Amino acid sequence: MTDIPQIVGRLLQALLPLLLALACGALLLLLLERDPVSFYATIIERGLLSRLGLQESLTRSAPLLLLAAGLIVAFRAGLWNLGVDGQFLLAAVITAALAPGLAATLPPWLALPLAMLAAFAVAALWAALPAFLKARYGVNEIITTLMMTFLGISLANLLIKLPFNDPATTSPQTLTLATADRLPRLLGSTVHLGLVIALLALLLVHWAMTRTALGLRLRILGANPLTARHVGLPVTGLTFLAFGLSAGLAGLAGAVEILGVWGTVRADWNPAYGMLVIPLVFLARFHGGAVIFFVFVFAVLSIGGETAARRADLPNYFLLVLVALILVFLALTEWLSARPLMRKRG
Amino acid sequence: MESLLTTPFLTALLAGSLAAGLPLLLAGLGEQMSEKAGVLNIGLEGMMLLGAYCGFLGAWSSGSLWLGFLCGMLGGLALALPMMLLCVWLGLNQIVVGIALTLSAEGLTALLHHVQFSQSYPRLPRVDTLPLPLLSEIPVLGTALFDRHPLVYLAILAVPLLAWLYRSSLLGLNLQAAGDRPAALDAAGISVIATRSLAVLFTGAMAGLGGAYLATVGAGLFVPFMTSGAGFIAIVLAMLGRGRPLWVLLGALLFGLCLSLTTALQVAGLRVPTDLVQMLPFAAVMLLLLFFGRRAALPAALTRPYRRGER
Amino acid sequence: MKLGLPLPALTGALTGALFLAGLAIAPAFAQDSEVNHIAVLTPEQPNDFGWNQQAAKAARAVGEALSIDVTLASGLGYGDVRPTLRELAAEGADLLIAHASGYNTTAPEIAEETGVPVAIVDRPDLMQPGLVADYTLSGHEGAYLAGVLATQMSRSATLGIVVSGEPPSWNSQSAAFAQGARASDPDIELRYSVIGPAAYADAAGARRVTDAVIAAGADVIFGQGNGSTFGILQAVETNDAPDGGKIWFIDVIGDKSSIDGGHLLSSVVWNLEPVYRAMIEDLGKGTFGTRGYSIRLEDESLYLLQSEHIPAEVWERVMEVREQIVAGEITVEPKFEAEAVRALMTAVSD
Amino acid sequence: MSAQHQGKAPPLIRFEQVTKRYPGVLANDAITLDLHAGEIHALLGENGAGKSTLIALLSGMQQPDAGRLLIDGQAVRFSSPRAALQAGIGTVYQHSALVPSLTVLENLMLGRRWWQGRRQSATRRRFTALCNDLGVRLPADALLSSLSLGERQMVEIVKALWEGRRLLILDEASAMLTSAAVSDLQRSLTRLAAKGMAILFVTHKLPEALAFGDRVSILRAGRLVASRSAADLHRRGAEQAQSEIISLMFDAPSTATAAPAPPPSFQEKAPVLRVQGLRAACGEQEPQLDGIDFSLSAGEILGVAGIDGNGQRQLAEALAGQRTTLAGRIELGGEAVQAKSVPQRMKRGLRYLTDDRLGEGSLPAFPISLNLLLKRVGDAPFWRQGVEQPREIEAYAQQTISAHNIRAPGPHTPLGSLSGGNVQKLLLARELEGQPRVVIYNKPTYGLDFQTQQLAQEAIRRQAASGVAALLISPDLDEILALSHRVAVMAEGRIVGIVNNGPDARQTVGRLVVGGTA
Repeated sequence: MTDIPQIVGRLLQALLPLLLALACGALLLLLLERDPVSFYATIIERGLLSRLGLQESLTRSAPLLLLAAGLIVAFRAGLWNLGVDGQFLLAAVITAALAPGLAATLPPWLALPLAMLAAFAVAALWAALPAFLKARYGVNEIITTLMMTFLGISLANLLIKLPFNDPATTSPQTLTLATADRLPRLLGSTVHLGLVIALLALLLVHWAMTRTALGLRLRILGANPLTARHVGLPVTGLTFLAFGLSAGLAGLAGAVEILGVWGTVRADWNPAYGMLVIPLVFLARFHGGAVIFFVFVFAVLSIGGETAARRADLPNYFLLVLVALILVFLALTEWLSARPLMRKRG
Repeated sequence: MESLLTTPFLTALLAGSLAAGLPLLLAGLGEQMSEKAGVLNIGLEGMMLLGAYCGFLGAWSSGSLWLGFLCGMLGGLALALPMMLLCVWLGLNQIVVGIALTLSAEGLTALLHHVQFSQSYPRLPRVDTLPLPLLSEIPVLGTALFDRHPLVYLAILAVPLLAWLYRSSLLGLNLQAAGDRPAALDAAGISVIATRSLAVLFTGAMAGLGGAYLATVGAGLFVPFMTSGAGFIAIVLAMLGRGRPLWVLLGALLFGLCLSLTTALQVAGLRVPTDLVQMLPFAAVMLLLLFFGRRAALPAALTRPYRRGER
Repeated sequence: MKLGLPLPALTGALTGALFLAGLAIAPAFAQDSEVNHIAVLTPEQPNDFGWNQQAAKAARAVGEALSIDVTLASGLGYGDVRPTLRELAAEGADLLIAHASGYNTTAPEIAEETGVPVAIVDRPDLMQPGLVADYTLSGHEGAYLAGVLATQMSRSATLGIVVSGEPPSWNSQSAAFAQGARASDPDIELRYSVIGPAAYADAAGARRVTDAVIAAGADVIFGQGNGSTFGILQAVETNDAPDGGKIWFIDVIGDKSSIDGGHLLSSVVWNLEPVYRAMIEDLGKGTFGTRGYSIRLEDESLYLLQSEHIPAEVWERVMEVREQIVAGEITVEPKFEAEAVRALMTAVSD
Repeated sequence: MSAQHQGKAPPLIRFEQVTKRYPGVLANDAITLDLHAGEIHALLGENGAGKSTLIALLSGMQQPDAGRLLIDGQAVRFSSPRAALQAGIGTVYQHSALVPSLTVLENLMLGRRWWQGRRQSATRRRFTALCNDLGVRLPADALLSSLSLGERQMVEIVKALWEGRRLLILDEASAMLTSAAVSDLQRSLTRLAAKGMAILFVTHKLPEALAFGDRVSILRAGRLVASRSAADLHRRGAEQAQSEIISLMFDAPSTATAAPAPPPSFQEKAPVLRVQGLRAACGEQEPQLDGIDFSLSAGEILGVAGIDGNGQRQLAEALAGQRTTLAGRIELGGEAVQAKSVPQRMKRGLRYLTDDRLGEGSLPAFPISLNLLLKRVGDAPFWRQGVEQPREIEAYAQQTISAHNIRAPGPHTPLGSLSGGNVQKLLLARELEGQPRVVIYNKPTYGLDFQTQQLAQEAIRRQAASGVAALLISPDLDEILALSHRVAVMAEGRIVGIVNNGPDARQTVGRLVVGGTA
């Protein structure tokens, strides 16, 4: 099942588009009169090889992995939840609002999980409306989840500015969770426990989707809703469940980011991680392991790239172009590798 | 308050609604065509942004607004071309490519702006309007709506034109078939790929034009990320329009009106949180869907690449 | 594996990496009272003729004057800057200037973690001797003068304030502008509008909102924004005042004279050079973190830009008021809340 | 005007040594075939014999790898469907080539160049004329999705005739039609042939081929194995012609030439399924299922006849639990089940073999093993505590594959790569597994090759003999009469009559079918 040539082939399939994208990026760098070799060397050195950078890359991966886990659930169930950014943000705000109070009254082993649970619940609830509209009227969830994102971002800001505002700060933000009360760090590094939670959640989701009855039911729904109806699956229930789990995991991503890193949410903060994770999850073909790889590559790129751009005296915007190139080339190679299969079927 | 209910202020608000709604209208009309043909264009934001950059560059360097519009359309097309190539011809995932194109446009335009304009911030001179005879004489409404740049009239004219195209032309039939049952179109001897390509290119041109309008007539200058999410709003408007251009127009105007309302309330001294007013249009639509929820019928083959011989 | 990459192998590799990371305990940095290297972090590129550019300009000037190294990390956005802060600390910076209110929760935490002193904005309550200093920048004194100037220049007795958001430093200047204007003419009309909740780059929105404010009678616009400021400028340049005359624009923080199209009346300019210089001196003396820094008319860290469009007698009147503020005859209280700002504007009930 | 071309006039179309390969398959192997104007040419072949490929080559969907296509003696190359249309070749595909969201008239306009305009009135005139030619009546301005399957089929033919004025290809055109509609079709086609058109009638129904065709050609495994003129076949008598053709098609001496004997009359026992006053939720464009009463005893086969699209599908779905019951009762073994879910009804022994095998019955991209267990997801021993047991699943699949003679490389093969016949064998195996009490068969043999048809019918008989009650829905009256004890006739969502099978049944049922639609 996992013979050497196959592994080499897969690795090549993942690395080749990266190399091609980097080559295109190198051309662009040359046009901008920068040295591509030192640029890329800095990315690797800073994002992957330096102790500090590696820790940062791993920390950055945590929320992305949880978002990806949520997207895998929805996408495998055929539900295009494009509203993860709104779910993430709203859950982050709720976490930030609740955590300081919980930490003050409860022991940390209870306070932090409770905050996460609340975040999960709030995000899941936020997705209930698109789930209802999808299940009841068949309203396309791409529209509704996108709209809920716009709404969620505005609502999150309102919450920060009005009920959850920390009166001590001049610019609107929630109360801050003390550093000591945040998620514990791993073995004295700056990486927090959220990474372990995220990895476990992603692997669990992958296992559940591929190896359990529930996962198969969701995949049947995703493959063909008519079949789901025919074989008697509770389509409405599954739709709610998939939306709930997907959004809940996105909410957990928000919670982990707040409890592990930020401790607070400021008004108008929106990292929009979802827009980056969505294509990565597609390109990984909803496979947990491949998602881990892509997310980590992206995290290294964003951590190392910031430094590389600074050292090359380039605006960070250059990294956007690089990420776009990688996505396009990944999509292209995926297409090339899927082509023979298409032909056989046709 | 009475002191505020002046003709110039009301005019400015109405004109502001129109100005805010027009880029959404243009991009939304474009998006609607490719959605009709079965291609979900998530790269709309990027096409608008590149259109804004090219449109401004064209108008600024040539001194002609119309040349700017043309450049904006070309800018949008330049991004629609890879979309067509990757998604229509090769059948790659439309969401992945769309997001990638938006990212690349954001990065590229910001980079170019950094290199070119970040020291000088050039701005365009005042834009000439074309008052429509008689109509522009109507108090308030006249100047607000009928004393605008000619592109405004053209954009609004595009609404019945597209409606006619969809309802009464063969091209409209082809587009609908390409989105609903591409195999049927193919069997009838019309190329699905060509039809969808046309739609995607049209989308690119319209989004580019919308962006160009935003940068030239709207702002009179280019700054990075200046579309700030308008593309995604236009996607939602196009989908809610269910294939009818008039609905896109109404949606775009409603949206513009809400933005103007925010301004009006504030200038009037009312203390309404801006976040709340910004939520209004989406909240209204969600409530509408909830209480009058009907199947928001989207083309059956939306986001599905077409390959001959597959069912 | 039927899809994608071999899962166990990857998981193994990742867990390995995790342990490696765990072993790497963040090294403590030795503290050195001599300042050889400072780093400035700004959210956007330092070419906005405003907030980011002024910080970069001041840091460079200080670096040159005191011959110390200056690292400029710009365009970091409003996301997580911990990686950059940690990296700059590890690279040996003796002072990290986190030049955005968005960084003021993060930076003290990293200071604690690495032992490298940081300077933050807008959070005086977080100051720690030797570690965290605050420089809450408010140009309210200058904005008060701008209000005086605007009132003198307005023919319609209506002033406009257009802002791209409602951060505290914007609010205090909006409020002071209104106070200055009211002090010169109690009957002056004030039109206030926010472009959007986070419309820092929304130039088209800025243009549209400014159009409306002008249509509401304003012929002097006090504008505060980042990229969107250029939209305000554009509106000012392409509209006529109700009386057919020119509309004036009063800018904040930076000096846009080099790109003026004939409408830039003035600007409340912030000069951060004295601020940064004081920080470095305090670090050397060991008094860093014991006091906050601000910009004031008194030491020219804050001043009103004198453009050629200001008639001499008007400028004289403004300078009189400046003297009164410096002398303490007039005190301008900063108001940081959006609510307080709105309360000062011409209300509906009027 | 049959078969008068003894090769003198040049053929309208000639296939000359045409070969087409797909990866791993030689779909058409050096086929040489002539099609003449004024002739109905029946093309027979099992599924996978190469019929679809031959049509794809003729209609411009595919291009040959070797060999030539000649029209009027001139070599041509169709690079696209349009090229074929321009050469006058119109095709009615097995899968609908119409757009459901357009009206009939709009569907007919589809395919014209966009600058040509809609020409509404001219189109309408032409439509009426063609309908007259075919002897049918169709609503021009109705949305296609509101038409019955039979009507849609006629629209397909009208559409094919629109430009294909020289050769009309019908791919399994009669598959969805009732026998009355089939004879209408035959009449229409004869009329067209009389006007000088060439018609290629592709089917795997032998009697139809013999009845329709002026010439019958037989494909097997990509090769043309025989081509006989109808006159030649008739000379030898129907019986012999049939057995000869069957042996050509299957390369085996025919054993199934004789029509099956009518079933033994059925002794009424206590009903295992009772339906009373059933009304079910139906869409706006569907027949409204209402007032359904019938009962079914153990071992009984109740045929459901009627023109396709008169509520048969809705009935099956309502019984299976896929549709909400609005009124009435469904009793299974004395227990009311109308409020029970699909799996609950299934556990009580109610099974439903759908006619939409790939659309809802299975997941082509999933492996065979999971498709076999689609209706038992989560059940032991294949799942324990919700966790998949791959060994159990594989073993079960392996065993089912060999027990039901399903031709497949292995349990992990995606179902989509199987032939239609093997898919149906798999679905039959899935539905009949365990202890079924009542099985609803919806078009169990539709679109299958001869051998699988026989196999499916045999399975239905065997099940009935072992005491399983069956509801047999089929548009093929012959099949119903050959298998059922009683026949219910459906029209417009109601059962208009139930007839005991016997010598007079055909006529009575026929009358009910026609009367019901009037």
